[in-house]
Amino acid sequence: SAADDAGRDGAGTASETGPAGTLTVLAAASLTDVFTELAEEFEADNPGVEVELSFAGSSALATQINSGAPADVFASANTDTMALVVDGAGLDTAWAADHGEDGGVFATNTLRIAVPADNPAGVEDLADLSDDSVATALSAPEVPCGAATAAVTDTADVEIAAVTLEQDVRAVLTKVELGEVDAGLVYATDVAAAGDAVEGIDFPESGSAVNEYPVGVLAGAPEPELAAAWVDLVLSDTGADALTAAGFGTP
Amino acid sequence: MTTNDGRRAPAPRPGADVPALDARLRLARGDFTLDVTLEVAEGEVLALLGPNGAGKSSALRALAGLVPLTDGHVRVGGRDETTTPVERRPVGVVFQDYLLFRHMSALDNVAFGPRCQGLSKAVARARAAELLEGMDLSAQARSRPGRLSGGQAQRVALARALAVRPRLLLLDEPMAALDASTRVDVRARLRHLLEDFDGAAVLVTHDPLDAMVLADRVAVVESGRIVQQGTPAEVARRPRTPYVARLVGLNLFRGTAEGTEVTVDRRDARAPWVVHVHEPHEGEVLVAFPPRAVALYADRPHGSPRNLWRLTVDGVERFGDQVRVHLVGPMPLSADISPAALAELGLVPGAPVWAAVKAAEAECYPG
Amino acid sequence: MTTNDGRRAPAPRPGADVPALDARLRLARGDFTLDVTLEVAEGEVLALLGPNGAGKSSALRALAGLVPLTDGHVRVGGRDETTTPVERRPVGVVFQDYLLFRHMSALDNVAFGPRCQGLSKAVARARAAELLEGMDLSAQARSRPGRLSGGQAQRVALARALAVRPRLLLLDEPMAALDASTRVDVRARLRHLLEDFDGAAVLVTHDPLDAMVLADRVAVVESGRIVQQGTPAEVARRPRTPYVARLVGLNLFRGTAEGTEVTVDRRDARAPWVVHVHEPHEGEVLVAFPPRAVALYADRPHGSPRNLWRLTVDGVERFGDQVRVHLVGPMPLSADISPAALAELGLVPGAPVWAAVKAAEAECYPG
Amino acid sequence: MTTPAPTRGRALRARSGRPPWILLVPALLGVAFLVLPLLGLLVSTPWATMGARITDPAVLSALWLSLSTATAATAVCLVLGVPLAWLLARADFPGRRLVRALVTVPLVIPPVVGGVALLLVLGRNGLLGRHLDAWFGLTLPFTTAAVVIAQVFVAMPFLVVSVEGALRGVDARFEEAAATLGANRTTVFARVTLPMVLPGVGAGAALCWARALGEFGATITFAGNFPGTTQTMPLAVYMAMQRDPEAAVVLSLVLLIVSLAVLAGLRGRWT
Amino acid sequence: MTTPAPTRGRALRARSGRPPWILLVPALLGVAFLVLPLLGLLVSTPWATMGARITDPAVLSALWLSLSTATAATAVCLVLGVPLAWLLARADFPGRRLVRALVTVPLVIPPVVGGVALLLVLGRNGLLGRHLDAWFGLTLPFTTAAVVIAQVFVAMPFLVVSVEGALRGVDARFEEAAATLGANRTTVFARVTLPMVLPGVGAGAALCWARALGEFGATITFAGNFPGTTQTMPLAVYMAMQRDPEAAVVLSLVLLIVSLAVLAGLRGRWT
Ligand SMILES: Nc1ncnc2c1ncn2[C@@H]1O[C@H](COP(=O)(O)OP(=O)(O)OP(=O)(O)O)[C@@H](O)[C@H]1O
Ligand SMILES: Nc1ncnc2c1ncn2[C@@H]1O[C@H](COP(=O)(O)OP(=O)(O)OP(=O)(O)O)[C@@H](O)[C@H]1O
Ligand SMILES: [Mg+2]
Ligand SMILES: [Mg+2]
Repeated sequence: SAADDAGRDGAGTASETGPAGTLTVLAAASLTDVFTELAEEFEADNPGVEVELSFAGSSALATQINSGAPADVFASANTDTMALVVDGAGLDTAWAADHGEDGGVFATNTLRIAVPADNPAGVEDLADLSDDSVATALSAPEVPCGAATAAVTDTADVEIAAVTLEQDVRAVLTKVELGEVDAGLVYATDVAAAGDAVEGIDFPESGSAVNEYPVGVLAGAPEPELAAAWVDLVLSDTGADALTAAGFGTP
Repeated sequence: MTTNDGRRAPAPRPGADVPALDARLRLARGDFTLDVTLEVAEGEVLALLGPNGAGKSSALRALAGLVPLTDGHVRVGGRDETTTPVERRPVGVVFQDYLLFRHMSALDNVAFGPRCQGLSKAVARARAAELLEGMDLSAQARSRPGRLSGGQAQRVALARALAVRPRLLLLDEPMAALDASTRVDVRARLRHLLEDFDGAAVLVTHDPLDAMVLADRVAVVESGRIVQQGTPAEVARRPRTPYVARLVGLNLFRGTAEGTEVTVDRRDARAPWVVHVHEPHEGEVLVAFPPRAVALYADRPHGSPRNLWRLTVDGVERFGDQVRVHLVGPMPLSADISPAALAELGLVPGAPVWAAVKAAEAECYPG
Repeated sequence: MTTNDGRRAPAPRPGADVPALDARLRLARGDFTLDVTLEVAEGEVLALLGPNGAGKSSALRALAGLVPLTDGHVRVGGRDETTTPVERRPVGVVFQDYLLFRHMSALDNVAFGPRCQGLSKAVARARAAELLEGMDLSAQARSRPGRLSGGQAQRVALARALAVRPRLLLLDEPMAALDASTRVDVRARLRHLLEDFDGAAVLVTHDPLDAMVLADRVAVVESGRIVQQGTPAEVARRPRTPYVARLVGLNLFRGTAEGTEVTVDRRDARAPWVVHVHEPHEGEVLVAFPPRAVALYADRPHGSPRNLWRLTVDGVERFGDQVRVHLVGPMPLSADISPAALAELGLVPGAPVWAAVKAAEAECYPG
Repeated sequence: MTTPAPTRGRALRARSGRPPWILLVPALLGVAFLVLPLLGLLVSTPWATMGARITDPAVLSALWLSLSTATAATAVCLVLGVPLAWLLARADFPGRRLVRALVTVPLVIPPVVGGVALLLVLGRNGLLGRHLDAWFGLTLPFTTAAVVIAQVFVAMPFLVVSVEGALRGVDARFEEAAATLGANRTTVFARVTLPMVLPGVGAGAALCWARALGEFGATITFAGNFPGTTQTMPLAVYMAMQRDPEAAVVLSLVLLIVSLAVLAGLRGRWT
Repeated sequence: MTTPAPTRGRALRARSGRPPWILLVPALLGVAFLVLPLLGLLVSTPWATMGARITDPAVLSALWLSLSTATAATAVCLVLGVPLAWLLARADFPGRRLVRALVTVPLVIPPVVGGVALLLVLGRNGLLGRHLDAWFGLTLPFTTAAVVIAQVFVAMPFLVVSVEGALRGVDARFEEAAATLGANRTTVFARVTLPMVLPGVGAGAALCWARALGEFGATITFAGNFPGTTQTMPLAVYMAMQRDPEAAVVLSLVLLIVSLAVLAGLRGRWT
């Protein structure tokens, strides 16, 4: 398929020199499915290469990298966290010269309203969430999704009285899935992943806060060439297809 | 015969001929089985004497309801208490190491029982204070048990047991934790206190002296059975088992009497061994005589003693201002002699010696 | 005088006049201070006798190095061990409750010390097996301490202490955990074993009988000081403190002698109280006589006894086959009489009575 | 053989020797293991900003919430856990071994899953929660009460295990003595057993309190994260971590110092 | 007064009474608190998929990693923690009270912060880590060793507190008896003290193992989340949670059942 071709193209230069070794990718937890799928592809294309994926919260990964984690690639769920790494351990200078000082954005995500499957509070748009009788879960302002939430509520000029400010989007989604809250603001990708348990509701103001996922090759990467090849794969059409299938937007 | 020397006659209530305690205790603890029958009159003190593991504590615990019976009954003042739970039995217990509550003052320890019976704090404390005063412990009322001497702790434990006004008082080796010099005083005091108690009392002890001084009657328990009962004097004079004989320091033999001749039962019965006694008996008997009744001679004496045996010295030990000589031969024997006599006789282990016992000194009684 | 009755003469090594143990122990534990000097010859057994809290255990622990001295010294066989750590002292200790290691067999308990001294497992076990055999414990070698009787456990503890071949053997109340009937046997056995031990031995005990039977010399400790020393017979006959007197069951008075008249020291000295003795003395003396030397009369007797006092009955208790009467008056006194005499005299608490003691019965010695 | 003259004055201590290196070395390694990470935190702490942070009202409110909920949780644990420990130590019932193993469940289960489990039971649609809601109009999640419940869940094992151990150490004969004096089992427990195990209960409560104070996963899942009502210190630390790891370190240290002060103050009494 | 004829045959038990309700009720509530959330998990578990999941090689590998690292961590805790407990219980040194309070630090500190602290010390740029790297070319983070270290850090307090308690319960006179027999402190410890506290050590090790098994925060921060090398069961649960909360519940249950089986099997011996 086209995706396969793109993948081969992306890794083509590396395979000619017969690459081998272990590529270590640290990625935001929300990328678990997509990156796991891409890793299989990458390994198939580069026999002898092994991809090690470590998923965790972006900020925990940033801490690890700044503490000297021997990793090659960092894919963050937001630009702020990437900035922490750029200021700290830094990106591979050669790679950064080509792809940008702050890494390359490979995916975007927008907010949706998630409600339990039966939508008990009858939520239809963002303004409904300002009603005190609608228990709403938001993300904490410290985490990227919370920042995005603040941006859209500003734009929409609604004030939402949340019952909780969750540590990550996943936690918001859990509360919605279990029916603990009537609604939550989550990413489109999360609604897609949750299947039938929740229903996603689009709202027009979501465009005002587009969350960007940057990726970069790290300074001191043990395998800078493989790392570059991986980033190329993520940015390729193959990557884009996988991301789209998971509900991400692509830049 | 000072069997009971009239000191404290059991005073049954008018018209009531039921004993204050009437119990048949049967129980099993692992391999061990206990089967004893106890009757104690009002105001009477019964001592349970016996070796380690005989079942004395088990019997006491069964009376208190702390271990279940497999069979039998416990009646106190005619009322059946066999299945009454511990906390509702009319029983007071003084434990071997007293088990005073360390976090309470002496007064609160004594007031604990009355409080549990539902008395108000003030009334309970007043009763406790009165009891402590009666035991000369007013000055120690506010002390924690840790600051009491052994004798004081024992009296507090007794006061605590008496504070619930029990009909049955149980004492498990109340003197065991005391040192020898205070024991004499404490024993005398305990006697006075027991005399004032009008219910039945059962006292477990290892020490024959305690039994002698404190009890009206002694029951000797061995391997879960009562092997002898009687007044302290009777038991001391006419022991029925080697354990009791050893305890009271007598030489004891079991045998068959024909007139004034007793043939002693022996495992290896090659040559019969005969003890001559003073009064004639027939059939199964026991013969007992104290070590001081045994005279020793280096050469065969020609005199009045009717019992004369050739034995071998096994060992010698000093015992008070006497020397106790252990003899072996057809039958083992102990003899108490003076150190001067020892030196004169030159008794070393292995030396042969003649032992003489007057027939009048050998007490003989049905076995 | 059977002071040492030659049974086991201390055998100093040729040319060595140093005692096997020579110690001056000074230490403080809280308010309590101990200050004693002990000398024990080779093969000699010294008993420390004293009431609870006198400092006996503290002294033993100081000898073992378990508590530090504030001053003094400990020399064993002439070698200074004052600052030697516990584990390198040539000392074996038998603790009151034996402290056998519960997770090891009797054999391993005994082999523990030799193992610590660097012997191979096989050699250590062989030595342990030999010691156990010498104590008739071969059958129990593989048993855990929990399955041993009290007497067996005591012998294992002794074997364990002896296995390190100590020059100084310390025993803290080795008989205290045993019951009265096994005590007699165990005491005799322990005596044999101690006789075979050729170092110095120090034995702490509460029981005067233990001291009599087991020790060559007795030191009485009270409040951290030695108040009397001597052979068991001396101490028993001529006690120097009320504690010792009570322990051996004597009436004891301190006073001033002028010829055969001793004026007893009294707190309230209104009327002087005089005891007549047999031999003349001068100055500070002690007077002692046994309760059985006191005769009681309802009316003033006219006879030979030179000591005659009018006293009041305080209490009566049965004591073996005798009755002990406690008397109060100018000086408290105990008298042992027969139950028959008691009944005849009609002695009840509060009754007045005449007490007579022959001068010959009153032992008098410098105080 | 010359014997040194005995020294006068200070104690003639038979040189008892310092602890042998074979024990001392691992023990010191153990201490290092506990202290070094703390040191790492101390070294990387921006002390300059410390003052400002610990007077920040948001921090103070989180700290206060933490201290009060941990204390409340400890109280609940005492009320429920001490009788449970008693049951395990004293009563004889079938399945005791299973219950004893069940007590360790909250240790093994990842706290976040514990939080989910609490939601499944006490949440708005939970097994019990739905009835609480329907009958009493009571919803627990997102309230301070939920914080306490989450802490009780994770901290209870510490109390139960400590107290049960202490109860096993108690000489049961004292309890028998109390029974012979007419005390029923409740009185025996309250007036004899409990006073005797007080040190063990104290130690257990201290562990329990410390664990409740540090609780994060179950709390954020079951109680959510709302400043003032459910945001305890560990949650505040986590949030700070997202943006400003240095701030997170400072907040952790504040939490740590407060709890060490409390524990060092209390533990001396019990051990 | 009629007295009932004594019953024959079975034990004439003085009715000792069942536990009083005032203790029974809170105890049962306590059990409920522990069991109900578990029940919640059990009810919502998709049992149909259970079989497939527990034979999934990825799950098996995580489970195996968890069991082996927790066991290794327990071993390390024993080696370091038992001597430390001994030091706290037996040796007398200045600052003992502080060290005893420090032992509880890992309880209070949020595990994620604990992970950060470990990185600050042992990370490639850490206080010690940079020397380890420079001198021995050794980097700890993101290895299986790091998982063990993180677990040791969080689980050590359990062992130390339990063992210290057990040591305080030991009659020190047995140790004195051993010393009089010529045993130095090491021998006393190894041959007398340790055998006597074995039950306490066992209980502490069980708690320690359970805590290590459930450890998440410090592990993911310090050791990362690599399947096969550092992804333990709690991390696998976390990953499952991102995608499929039901799978997370199943994995938690697997972890729980395995650990309950191990603990119920072991604990019976020690208590
Ligand atoms: N809890 C128990 N379980 C099983 N057997 C027991 C228990 N307690 C005591 N026994 C056994 O019951 C027997 C009697 O014990 P008991 O304590 O009644 O003896 P005792 O006469 O009081 O002995 P001692 O003089 O040593 O106190 C012993 O053989 C003992 O081993
Ligand atoms: N560890 C200690 N700390 C402080 N004081 C102590 C300690 N041990 C004993 N004492 C005190 O030292 C004194 C002597 O105690 P010691 O144990 O030597 O007496 P003892 O003669 O052995 O008594 P007992 O016959 O009761 O065993 C007592 O007053 C006791 O209170
Ligand atoms: Mg008993
Ligand atoms: Mg002592």
